[in-house]
Amino acid sequence: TGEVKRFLRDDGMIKVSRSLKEIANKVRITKDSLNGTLNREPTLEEIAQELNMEREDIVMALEAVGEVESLQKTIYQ
Amino acid sequence: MNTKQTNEMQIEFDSKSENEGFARVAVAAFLTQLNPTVEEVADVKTAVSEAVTNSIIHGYEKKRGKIFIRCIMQEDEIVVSISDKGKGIADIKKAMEPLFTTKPELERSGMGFAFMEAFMDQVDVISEVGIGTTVTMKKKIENSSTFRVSGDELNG
Amino acid sequence: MNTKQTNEMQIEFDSKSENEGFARVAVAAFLTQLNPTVEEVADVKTAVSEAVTNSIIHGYEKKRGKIFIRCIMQEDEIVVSISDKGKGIADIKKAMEPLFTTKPELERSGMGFAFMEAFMDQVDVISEVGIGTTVTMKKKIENSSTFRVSGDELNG
Ligand SMILES: Nc1ncnc2c1ncn2[C@@H]1O[C@H](COP(=O)(O)OP(=O)(O)O)[C@@H](O)[C@H]1O
Ligand SMILES: Nc1ncnc2c1ncn2[C@@H]1O[C@H](COP(=O)(O)OP(=O)(O)O)[C@@H](O)[C@H]1O
Ligand SMILES: [Mg+2]
Ligand SMILES: [Mg+2]
Repeated sequence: TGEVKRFLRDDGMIKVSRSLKEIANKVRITKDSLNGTLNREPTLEEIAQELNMEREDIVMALEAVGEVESLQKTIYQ
Repeated sequence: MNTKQTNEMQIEFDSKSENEGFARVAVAAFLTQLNPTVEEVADVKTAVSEAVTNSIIHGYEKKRGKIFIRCIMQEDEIVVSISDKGKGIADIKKAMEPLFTTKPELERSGMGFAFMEAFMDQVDVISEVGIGTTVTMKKKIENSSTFRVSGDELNG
Repeated sequence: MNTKQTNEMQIEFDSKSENEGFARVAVAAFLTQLNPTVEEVADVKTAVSEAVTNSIIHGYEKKRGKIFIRCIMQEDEIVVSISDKGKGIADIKKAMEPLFTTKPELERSGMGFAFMEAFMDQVDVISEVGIGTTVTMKKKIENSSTFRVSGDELNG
Protein backbone atom coordinates (compact mmCIF):
# COMPACT_ATOMS: atom_id res chain seq x y z
CA THR A 1 0.00 0.00 0.00
CA GLY A 2 2.99 2.29 0.50
CA GLU A 3 3.47 2.31 -3.25
CA VAL A 4 -0.12 3.25 -3.96
CA LYS A 5 0.14 6.15 -1.55
CA ARG A 6 3.38 7.33 -3.06
CA PHE A 7 1.89 7.13 -6.54
CA LEU A 8 -1.17 9.13 -5.53
CA ARG A 9 0.90 11.79 -3.79
CA ASP A 10 3.48 12.10 -6.58
CA ASP A 11 0.64 12.37 -9.02
CA GLY A 12 -0.54 15.44 -7.15
CA MET A 13 -3.89 13.82 -6.47
CA ILE A 14 -3.27 14.15 -2.76
CA LYS A 15 -1.80 17.29 -1.32
CA VAL A 16 1.28 16.57 0.75
CA SER A 17 0.49 17.96 4.14
CA ARG A 18 2.72 20.35 5.95
CA SER A 19 3.15 20.24 9.69
CA LEU A 20 0.43 21.91 11.70
CA LYS A 21 2.88 24.33 13.29
CA GLU A 22 4.22 25.33 9.91
CA ILE A 23 0.68 25.97 8.67
CA ALA A 24 -0.25 27.87 11.80
CA ASN A 25 2.75 30.16 11.35
CA LYS A 26 1.80 30.85 7.75
CA VAL A 27 -1.77 31.56 8.85
CA ARG A 28 -0.57 34.12 11.38
CA ILE A 29 1.72 35.88 8.92
CA THR A 30 -0.99 35.95 6.26
CA LYS A 31 -3.58 37.18 8.73
CA ASP A 32 -1.36 40.06 9.83
CA SER A 33 -0.47 41.10 6.31
CA LEU A 34 -4.12 40.95 5.16
CA ASN A 35 -5.08 42.93 8.23
CA GLY A 36 -2.69 45.62 7.03
CA THR A 37 -3.92 45.75 3.44
CA LEU A 38 -7.65 45.37 4.22
CA ASN A 39 -7.60 47.53 7.33
CA ARG A 40 -9.82 45.00 9.11
CA GLU A 41 -9.66 41.44 10.36
CA PRO A 42 -9.54 39.09 7.37
CA THR A 43 -12.14 36.32 7.16
CA LEU A 44 -11.04 32.68 7.11
CA GLU A 45 -11.85 32.47 3.42
CA GLU A 46 -9.49 35.35 2.65
CA ILE A 47 -6.69 33.60 4.53
CA ALA A 48 -7.60 30.23 3.00
CA GLN A 49 -7.41 31.58 -0.55
CA GLU A 50 -4.03 33.15 0.09
CA LEU A 51 -2.67 29.82 1.37
CA ASN A 52 -4.56 27.56 -1.02
CA MET A 53 -6.06 25.66 1.90
CA GLU A 54 -9.50 24.77 3.23
CA ARG A 55 -10.96 26.86 6.04
CA GLU A 56 -11.47 23.78 8.22
CA ASP A 57 -7.81 22.81 7.99
CA ILE A 58 -6.80 26.31 9.04
CA VAL A 59 -8.93 25.94 12.16
CA MET A 60 -7.23 22.67 12.96
CA ALA A 61 -3.76 24.14 12.53
CA LEU A 62 -4.60 27.06 14.81
CA GLU A 63 -5.76 24.64 17.49
CA ALA A 64 -2.42 22.86 17.38
CA VAL A 65 -0.53 25.97 18.42
CA GLY A 66 -3.21 27.20 20.79
CA GLU A 67 -4.68 30.59 20.14
CA VAL A 68 -7.20 30.71 22.98
CA GLU A 69 -5.68 33.80 24.45
CA SER A 70 -8.33 36.32 23.48
CA LEU A 71 -9.73 35.59 26.94
CA GLN A 72 -7.35 37.62 28.97
CA LYS A 73 -7.51 40.41 26.43
CA THR A 74 -11.24 40.94 26.71
CA ILE A 75 -11.86 40.10 30.34
CA TYR A 76 -8.87 41.53 32.11
CA GLN A 77 -8.08 44.61 30.05
CA MET B 1 -41.80 29.08 1.39
CA ASN B 2 -38.79 29.03 3.63
CA THR B 3 -35.79 30.39 1.81
CA LYS B 4 -33.49 30.37 4.84
CA GLN B 5 -30.49 28.17 4.43
CA THR B 6 -29.76 26.05 7.46
CA ASN B 7 -27.20 23.42 8.29
CA GLU B 8 -27.06 21.20 11.31
CA MET B 9 -24.79 18.79 13.12
CA GLN B 10 -24.72 16.87 16.37
CA ILE B 11 -21.88 15.35 18.32
CA GLU B 12 -21.89 12.93 21.22
CA PHE B 13 -18.77 12.00 23.18
CA ASP B 14 -17.44 10.67 26.46
CA SER B 15 -17.05 13.16 29.30
CA LYS B 16 -13.27 12.96 29.37
CA SER B 17 -11.11 16.05 29.50
CA GLU B 18 -9.14 14.77 26.49
CA ASN B 19 -12.27 15.37 24.43
CA GLU B 20 -12.50 19.06 25.19
CA GLY B 21 -10.09 19.90 22.37
CA PHE B 22 -11.94 17.67 19.94
CA ALA B 23 -15.29 19.26 20.79
CA ARG B 24 -13.99 22.77 20.36
CA VAL B 25 -12.31 22.03 17.00
CA ALA B 26 -15.38 20.21 15.71
CA VAL B 27 -17.62 23.20 16.43
CA ALA B 28 -15.02 25.60 15.03
CA ALA B 29 -14.66 23.54 11.85
CA PHE B 30 -18.42 23.59 11.37
CA LEU B 31 -18.52 27.33 12.01
CA THR B 32 -16.03 28.00 9.20
CA GLN B 33 -18.96 27.74 6.78
CA LEU B 34 -20.08 31.16 7.97
CA ASN B 35 -16.67 32.55 7.04
CA PRO B 36 -15.74 34.03 10.44
CA THR B 37 -12.54 35.85 11.36
CA VAL B 38 -9.86 34.09 13.42
CA GLU B 39 -11.05 36.10 16.44
CA GLU B 40 -14.65 34.98 16.03
CA VAL B 41 -13.46 31.38 15.82
CA ALA B 42 -11.44 31.83 19.00
CA ASP B 43 -14.45 33.32 20.80
CA VAL B 44 -16.67 30.36 19.96
CA LYS B 45 -13.93 27.90 20.86
CA THR B 46 -13.47 29.49 24.25
CA ALA B 47 -17.20 29.42 24.99
CA VAL B 48 -17.48 25.77 23.91
CA SER B 49 -14.47 24.86 26.03
CA GLU B 50 -15.98 26.42 29.12
CA ALA B 51 -19.34 24.72 28.67
CA VAL B 52 -17.81 21.32 27.93
CA THR B 53 -15.44 21.62 30.90
CA ASN B 54 -18.40 22.43 33.12
CA SER B 55 -20.23 19.30 31.98
CA ILE B 56 -17.16 17.16 32.68
CA ILE B 57 -16.21 18.69 36.02
CA HIS B 58 -19.52 19.79 37.53
CA GLY B 59 -22.11 17.79 35.60
CA TYR B 60 -20.47 14.38 35.77
CA GLU B 61 -17.86 15.21 38.44
CA LYS B 62 -15.29 13.32 36.40
CA LYS B 63 -17.38 10.15 36.26
CA ARG B 64 -18.01 8.86 32.78
CA GLY B 65 -21.10 10.11 30.99
CA LYS B 66 -22.05 11.44 27.57
CA ILE B 67 -21.88 15.03 26.41
CA PHE B 68 -24.03 16.20 23.50
CA ILE B 69 -23.41 19.16 21.24
CA ARG B 70 -25.90 20.41 18.71
CA CYS B 71 -25.04 23.14 16.22
CA ILE B 72 -27.41 24.90 13.90
CA MET B 73 -26.43 27.58 11.45
CA GLN B 74 -29.10 29.82 10.12
CA GLU B 75 -28.08 32.59 7.77
CA ASP B 76 -25.30 34.48 9.59
CA GLU B 77 -25.84 33.01 13.04
CA ILE B 78 -24.57 29.92 14.83
CA VAL B 79 -26.49 28.32 17.69
CA VAL B 80 -24.55 25.86 19.84
CA SER B 81 -26.18 23.74 22.55
CA ILE B 82 -24.07 21.74 24.98
CA SER B 83 -25.91 19.20 27.15
CA ASP B 84 -25.13 16.68 29.83
CA LYS B 85 -27.21 14.25 31.85
CA GLY B 86 -25.27 15.05 34.99
CA LYS B 87 -26.20 16.41 38.39
CA GLY B 88 -27.80 19.65 37.27
CA ILE B 89 -27.77 23.14 38.78
CA ALA B 90 -30.02 24.08 41.70
CA ASP B 91 -29.81 27.87 41.33
CA ILE B 92 -29.01 28.87 37.76
CA LYS B 93 -29.03 32.60 38.41
CA LYS B 94 -26.48 32.26 41.18
CA ALA B 95 -24.36 29.82 39.14
CA MET B 96 -24.09 32.39 36.36
CA GLU B 97 -22.84 35.19 38.62
CA PRO B 98 -19.20 36.04 37.95
CA LEU B 99 -16.87 34.44 40.52
CA PHE B 100 -19.54 32.06 41.83
CA THR B 101 -18.20 28.52 41.97
CA THR B 102 -18.89 25.31 43.83
CA LYS B 103 -15.35 24.13 43.17
CA PRO B 104 -13.04 26.92 44.36
CA GLU B 105 -9.96 24.75 43.92
CA LEU B 106 -10.11 25.08 40.12
CA GLU B 107 -8.32 27.63 37.99
CA ARG B 108 -10.27 30.65 36.68
CA SER B 109 -12.82 29.86 39.34
CA GLY B 110 -16.33 30.99 38.77
CA MET B 111 -15.64 32.73 35.45
CA GLY B 112 -16.92 30.09 33.02
CA PHE B 113 -20.37 31.55 32.45
CA ALA B 114 -18.91 35.07 32.42
CA PHE B 115 -16.60 34.00 29.59
CA MET B 116 -19.45 32.41 27.65
CA GLU B 117 -21.48 35.60 27.99
CA ALA B 118 -18.51 37.77 27.02
CA PHE B 119 -17.70 35.81 23.87
CA MET B 120 -21.16 34.92 22.63
CA ASP B 121 -24.16 37.17 21.88
CA GLN B 122 -26.58 35.18 24.00
CA VAL B 123 -26.32 32.41 26.62
CA ASP B 124 -29.32 30.48 27.99
CA VAL B 125 -29.15 27.76 30.61
CA ILE B 126 -31.76 25.10 31.30
CA SER B 127 -31.04 22.72 34.15
CA GLU B 128 -32.75 20.37 36.53
CA VAL B 129 -31.14 18.73 39.55
CA GLY B 130 -30.61 15.03 38.90
CA ILE B 131 -31.56 15.36 35.22
CA GLY B 132 -28.88 17.48 33.58
CA THR B 133 -27.95 20.79 32.04
CA THR B 134 -28.21 22.39 28.61
CA VAL B 135 -26.34 25.57 27.73
CA THR B 136 -27.47 27.24 24.50
CA MET B 137 -25.32 29.97 23.00
CA LYS B 138 -25.78 32.14 19.92
CA LYS B 139 -23.40 34.27 17.92
CA LYS B 140 -23.79 36.33 14.77
CA ILE B 141 -20.83 36.29 12.40
CA GLU B 142 -20.22 39.82 11.17
CA ASN B 143 -18.85 39.45 7.68
CA SER B 144 -20.54 36.16 7.08
CA SER B 145 -20.75 35.26 3.42
CA THR B 146 -23.52 32.93 4.56
CA PHE B 147 -23.02 29.52 3.04
CA ARG B 148 -20.46 28.44 0.53
CA VAL B 149 -21.84 28.18 -2.97
CA SER B 150 -20.80 24.59 -3.33
CA GLY B 151 -18.46 22.09 -1.80
CA ASP B 152 -16.93 21.27 -5.15
CA GLU B 153 -14.01 23.57 -4.49
CA LEU B 154 -13.06 21.04 -1.82
CA ASN B 155 -11.69 18.76 -4.48
CA GLY B 156 -9.71 21.55 -6.11
CA MET C 1 -11.50 -6.77 34.19
CA ASN C 2 -11.06 -4.73 31.05
CA THR C 3 -8.01 -2.52 31.34
CA LYS C 4 -8.16 -1.24 27.78
CA GLN C 5 -8.61 2.46 27.52
CA THR C 6 -11.27 3.44 25.04
CA ASN C 7 -12.76 6.69 23.91
CA GLU C 8 -15.73 7.20 21.67
CA MET C 9 -17.55 9.88 19.73
CA GLN C 10 -20.39 10.13 17.26
CA ILE C 11 -21.31 12.80 14.77
CA GLU C 12 -24.45 13.29 12.77
CA PHE C 13 -24.80 15.91 10.04
CA ASP C 14 -26.68 16.92 6.92
CA SER C 15 -25.55 15.35 3.65
CA LYS C 16 -24.33 18.59 2.15
CA SER C 17 -20.99 18.82 0.44
CA GLU C 18 -20.10 21.81 2.64
CA ASN C 19 -19.95 19.39 5.57
CA GLU C 20 -17.21 17.24 4.12
CA GLY C 21 -14.49 19.49 5.52
CA PHE C 22 -16.14 19.58 8.93
CA ALA C 23 -16.39 15.77 9.07
CA ARG C 24 -12.80 15.25 8.01
CA VAL C 25 -11.42 17.73 10.55
CA ALA C 26 -13.67 16.48 13.38
CA VAL C 27 -12.34 12.93 12.96
CA ALA C 28 -8.77 14.24 12.67
CA ALA C 29 -9.17 16.31 15.84
CA PHE C 30 -10.41 13.25 17.71
CA LEU C 31 -7.54 11.19 16.34
CA THR C 32 -4.89 13.61 17.65
CA GLN C 33 -5.33 11.93 21.04
CA LEU C 34 -3.36 8.98 19.69
CA ASN C 35 -0.47 11.28 18.82
CA PRO C 36 -0.37 10.44 15.09
CA THR C 37 2.15 11.72 12.56
CA VAL C 38 1.17 14.39 10.04
CA GLU C 39 1.01 11.68 7.41
CA GLU C 40 -1.24 9.42 9.47
CA VAL C 41 -3.63 12.34 10.01
CA ALA C 42 -3.61 13.05 6.26
CA ASP C 43 -4.35 9.38 5.53
CA VAL C 44 -7.38 9.30 7.82
CA LYS C 45 -8.65 12.63 6.51
CA THR C 46 -8.46 11.38 2.93
CA ALA C 47 -10.30 8.17 3.75
CA VAL C 48 -13.04 10.00 5.67
CA SER C 49 -13.42 12.48 2.81
CA GLU C 50 -13.92 9.73 0.30
CA ALA C 51 -16.48 7.86 2.39
CA VAL C 52 -18.44 11.02 3.26
CA THR C 53 -18.40 12.17 -0.35
CA ASN C 54 -19.73 8.77 -1.41
CA SER C 55 -22.63 9.04 1.04
CA ILE C 56 -23.49 12.51 -0.26
CA ILE C 57 -23.13 11.77 -3.96
CA HIS C 58 -24.08 8.11 -4.30
CA GLY C 59 -26.02 7.37 -1.11
CA TYR C 60 -28.29 10.39 -1.12
CA GLU C 61 -27.62 11.53 -4.70
CA LYS C 62 -27.42 15.10 -3.44
CA LYS C 63 -30.84 14.95 -1.77
CA ARG C 64 -30.82 15.87 1.90
CA GLY C 65 -30.30 13.08 4.41
CA LYS C 66 -28.24 12.42 7.52
CA ILE C 67 -24.72 11.06 7.63
CA PHE C 68 -23.44 9.36 10.80
CA ILE C 69 -19.85 8.95 11.87
CA ARG C 70 -18.79 6.84 14.79
CA CYS C 71 -15.21 6.79 16.06
CA ILE C 72 -13.78 4.46 18.65
CA MET C 73 -10.21 4.53 19.85
CA GLN C 74 -8.90 1.49 21.57
CA GLU C 75 -5.29 1.52 22.62
CA ASP C 76 -3.33 2.44 19.48
CA GLU C 77 -6.10 1.90 16.94
CA ILE C 78 -8.85 4.09 15.56
CA VAL C 79 -12.03 2.63 14.11
CA VAL C 80 -14.15 4.99 12.00
CA SER C 81 -17.60 4.05 10.70
CA ILE C 82 -19.40 6.23 8.18
CA SER C 83 -23.07 5.45 7.56
CA ASP C 84 -25.91 6.73 5.45
CA LYS C 85 -29.52 5.72 4.99
CA GLY C 86 -29.30 6.22 1.28
CA LYS C 87 -29.86 4.00 -1.72
CA GLY C 88 -27.33 1.29 -0.85
CA ILE C 89 -24.98 -0.75 -3.03
CA ALA C 90 -26.19 -3.77 -5.01
CA ASP C 91 -22.81 -5.40 -5.64
CA ILE C 92 -20.26 -4.39 -2.98
CA LYS C 93 -17.41 -6.43 -4.41
CA LYS C 94 -17.77 -4.76 -7.78
CA ALA C 95 -18.20 -1.30 -6.22
CA MET C 96 -14.87 -1.72 -4.45
CA GLU C 97 -12.92 -2.57 -7.58
CA PRO C 98 -10.53 0.22 -8.60
CA LEU C 99 -11.96 2.37 -11.39
CA PHE C 100 -15.48 1.00 -11.00
CA THR C 101 -17.98 3.84 -10.80
CA THR C 102 -21.64 4.43 -11.46
CA LYS C 103 -20.99 8.15 -11.93
CA PRO C 104 -18.20 8.40 -14.52
CA GLU C 105 -18.67 12.16 -14.80
CA LEU C 106 -17.00 12.74 -11.42
CA GLU C 107 -13.34 13.47 -10.84
CA ARG C 108 -11.07 10.67 -9.62
CA SER C 109 -13.73 8.30 -10.86
CA GLY C 110 -13.93 4.94 -9.24
CA MET C 111 -10.93 5.42 -6.94
CA GLY C 112 -12.71 6.22 -3.66
CA PHE C 113 -12.62 2.73 -2.19
CA ALA C 114 -9.10 2.22 -3.54
CA PHE C 115 -8.03 5.33 -1.61
CA MET C 116 -9.70 4.14 1.57
CA GLU C 117 -7.97 0.79 1.28
CA ALA C 118 -4.63 2.41 0.53
CA PHE C 119 -4.75 4.81 3.47
CA MET C 120 -6.35 2.64 6.13
CA ASP C 121 -5.37 -0.82 7.41
CA GLN C 122 -8.79 -2.34 6.91
CA VAL C 123 -12.01 -1.34 5.11
CA ASP C 124 -15.31 -3.19 5.50
CA VAL C 125 -18.52 -2.30 3.72
CA ILE C 126 -22.01 -3.33 4.72
CA SER C 127 -24.81 -2.20 2.47
CA GLU C 128 -28.36 -3.01 1.53
CA VAL C 129 -30.26 -1.56 -1.40
CA GLY C 130 -32.90 0.89 -0.17
CA ILE C 131 -31.60 0.76 3.40
CA GLY C 132 -28.15 2.34 3.36
CA THR C 133 -24.42 1.83 3.61
CA THR C 134 -21.87 1.62 6.41
CA VAL C 135 -18.14 1.79 5.73
CA THR C 136 -15.95 0.78 8.66
CA MET C 137 -12.25 1.56 8.53
CA LYS C 138 -9.44 0.79 10.96
CA LYS C 139 -5.97 2.16 11.35
CA LYS C 140 -3.19 1.52 13.83
CA ILE C 141 -1.19 4.57 14.83
CA GLU C 142 2.46 3.55 14.86
CA ASN C 143 4.08 5.65 17.54
CA SER C 144 0.92 6.14 19.46
CA SER C 145 1.49 7.39 22.97
CA THR C 146 -1.91 5.79 23.54
CA PHE C 147 -4.00 8.32 25.34
CA ARG C 148 -2.71 11.65 26.39
CA VAL C 149 -2.67 12.28 30.07
CA SER C 150 -4.81 15.32 29.47
CA GLY C 151 -5.89 17.54 26.63
CA ASP C 152 -4.12 20.50 28.15
CA GLU C 153 -1.18 20.45 25.80
CA LEU C 154 -3.61 21.58 23.14
CA ASN C 155 -3.51 24.94 24.85
CA GLY C 156 0.31 24.83 25.03
N1 LIG D 1 -22.98 21.43 33.46
C1 LIG D 1 -23.08 21.74 34.77
N2 LIG D 1 -23.59 20.84 35.64
C2 LIG D 1 -23.71 21.14 36.95
N3 LIG D 1 -23.32 22.31 37.49
C3 LIG D 1 -22.79 23.25 36.69
C4 LIG D 1 -22.65 23.02 35.30
N4 LIG D 1 -22.11 24.12 34.74
C5 LIG D 1 -21.93 25.01 35.74
N5 LIG D 1 -22.34 24.50 36.93
C6 LIG D 1 -22.32 25.17 38.25
O1 LIG D 1 -22.15 26.58 38.00
C7 LIG D 1 -21.02 27.06 38.71
C8 LIG D 1 -20.37 28.19 37.94
O2 LIG D 1 -19.81 27.74 36.72
P1 LIG D 1 -18.63 28.56 36.05
O3 LIG D 1 -19.08 29.98 35.90
O4 LIG D 1 -18.21 27.86 34.83
O5 LIG D 1 -17.47 28.54 37.14
P2 LIG D 1 -16.52 27.31 37.59
O6 LIG D 1 -16.63 26.24 36.57
O7 LIG D 1 -15.15 27.90 37.67
O8 LIG D 1 -17.05 26.86 38.94
C9 LIG D 1 -20.13 25.84 38.91
O9 LIG D 1 -19.26 25.98 40.01
C10 LIG D 1 -21.17 24.73 39.13
O10 LIG D 1 -21.63 24.73 40.44
N1 LIG E 1 -22.49 5.34 0.30
C1 LIG E 1 -22.78 4.81 -0.90
N2 LIG E 1 -24.07 4.61 -1.28
C2 LIG E 1 -24.38 4.08 -2.49
N3 LIG E 1 -23.45 3.70 -3.39
C3 LIG E 1 -22.14 3.86 -3.09
C4 LIG E 1 -21.75 4.42 -1.83
N4 LIG E 1 -20.39 4.44 -1.81
C5 LIG E 1 -19.99 3.93 -2.97
N5 LIG E 1 -21.02 3.57 -3.76
C6 LIG E 1 -20.94 2.93 -5.10
O1 LIG E 1 -19.62 2.43 -5.29
C7 LIG E 1 -19.03 2.99 -6.47
C8 LIG E 1 -17.54 3.14 -6.29
O2 LIG E 1 -17.24 4.12 -5.30
P1 LIG E 1 -15.82 4.84 -5.34
O3 LIG E 1 -14.75 3.80 -5.37
O4 LIG E 1 -15.77 5.84 -4.24
O5 LIG E 1 -15.81 5.58 -6.75
P2 LIG E 1 -16.64 6.87 -7.24
O6 LIG E 1 -17.18 7.57 -6.01
O7 LIG E 1 -15.65 7.70 -7.98
O8 LIG E 1 -17.74 6.34 -8.12
C9 LIG E 1 -19.80 4.28 -6.69
O9 LIG E 1 -19.77 4.68 -8.05
C10 LIG E 1 -21.21 3.90 -6.24
O10 LIG E 1 -21.90 3.21 -7.24
MG1 LIG F 1 -16.54 26.49 34.53
MG1 LIG G 1 -16.17 7.98 -4.32
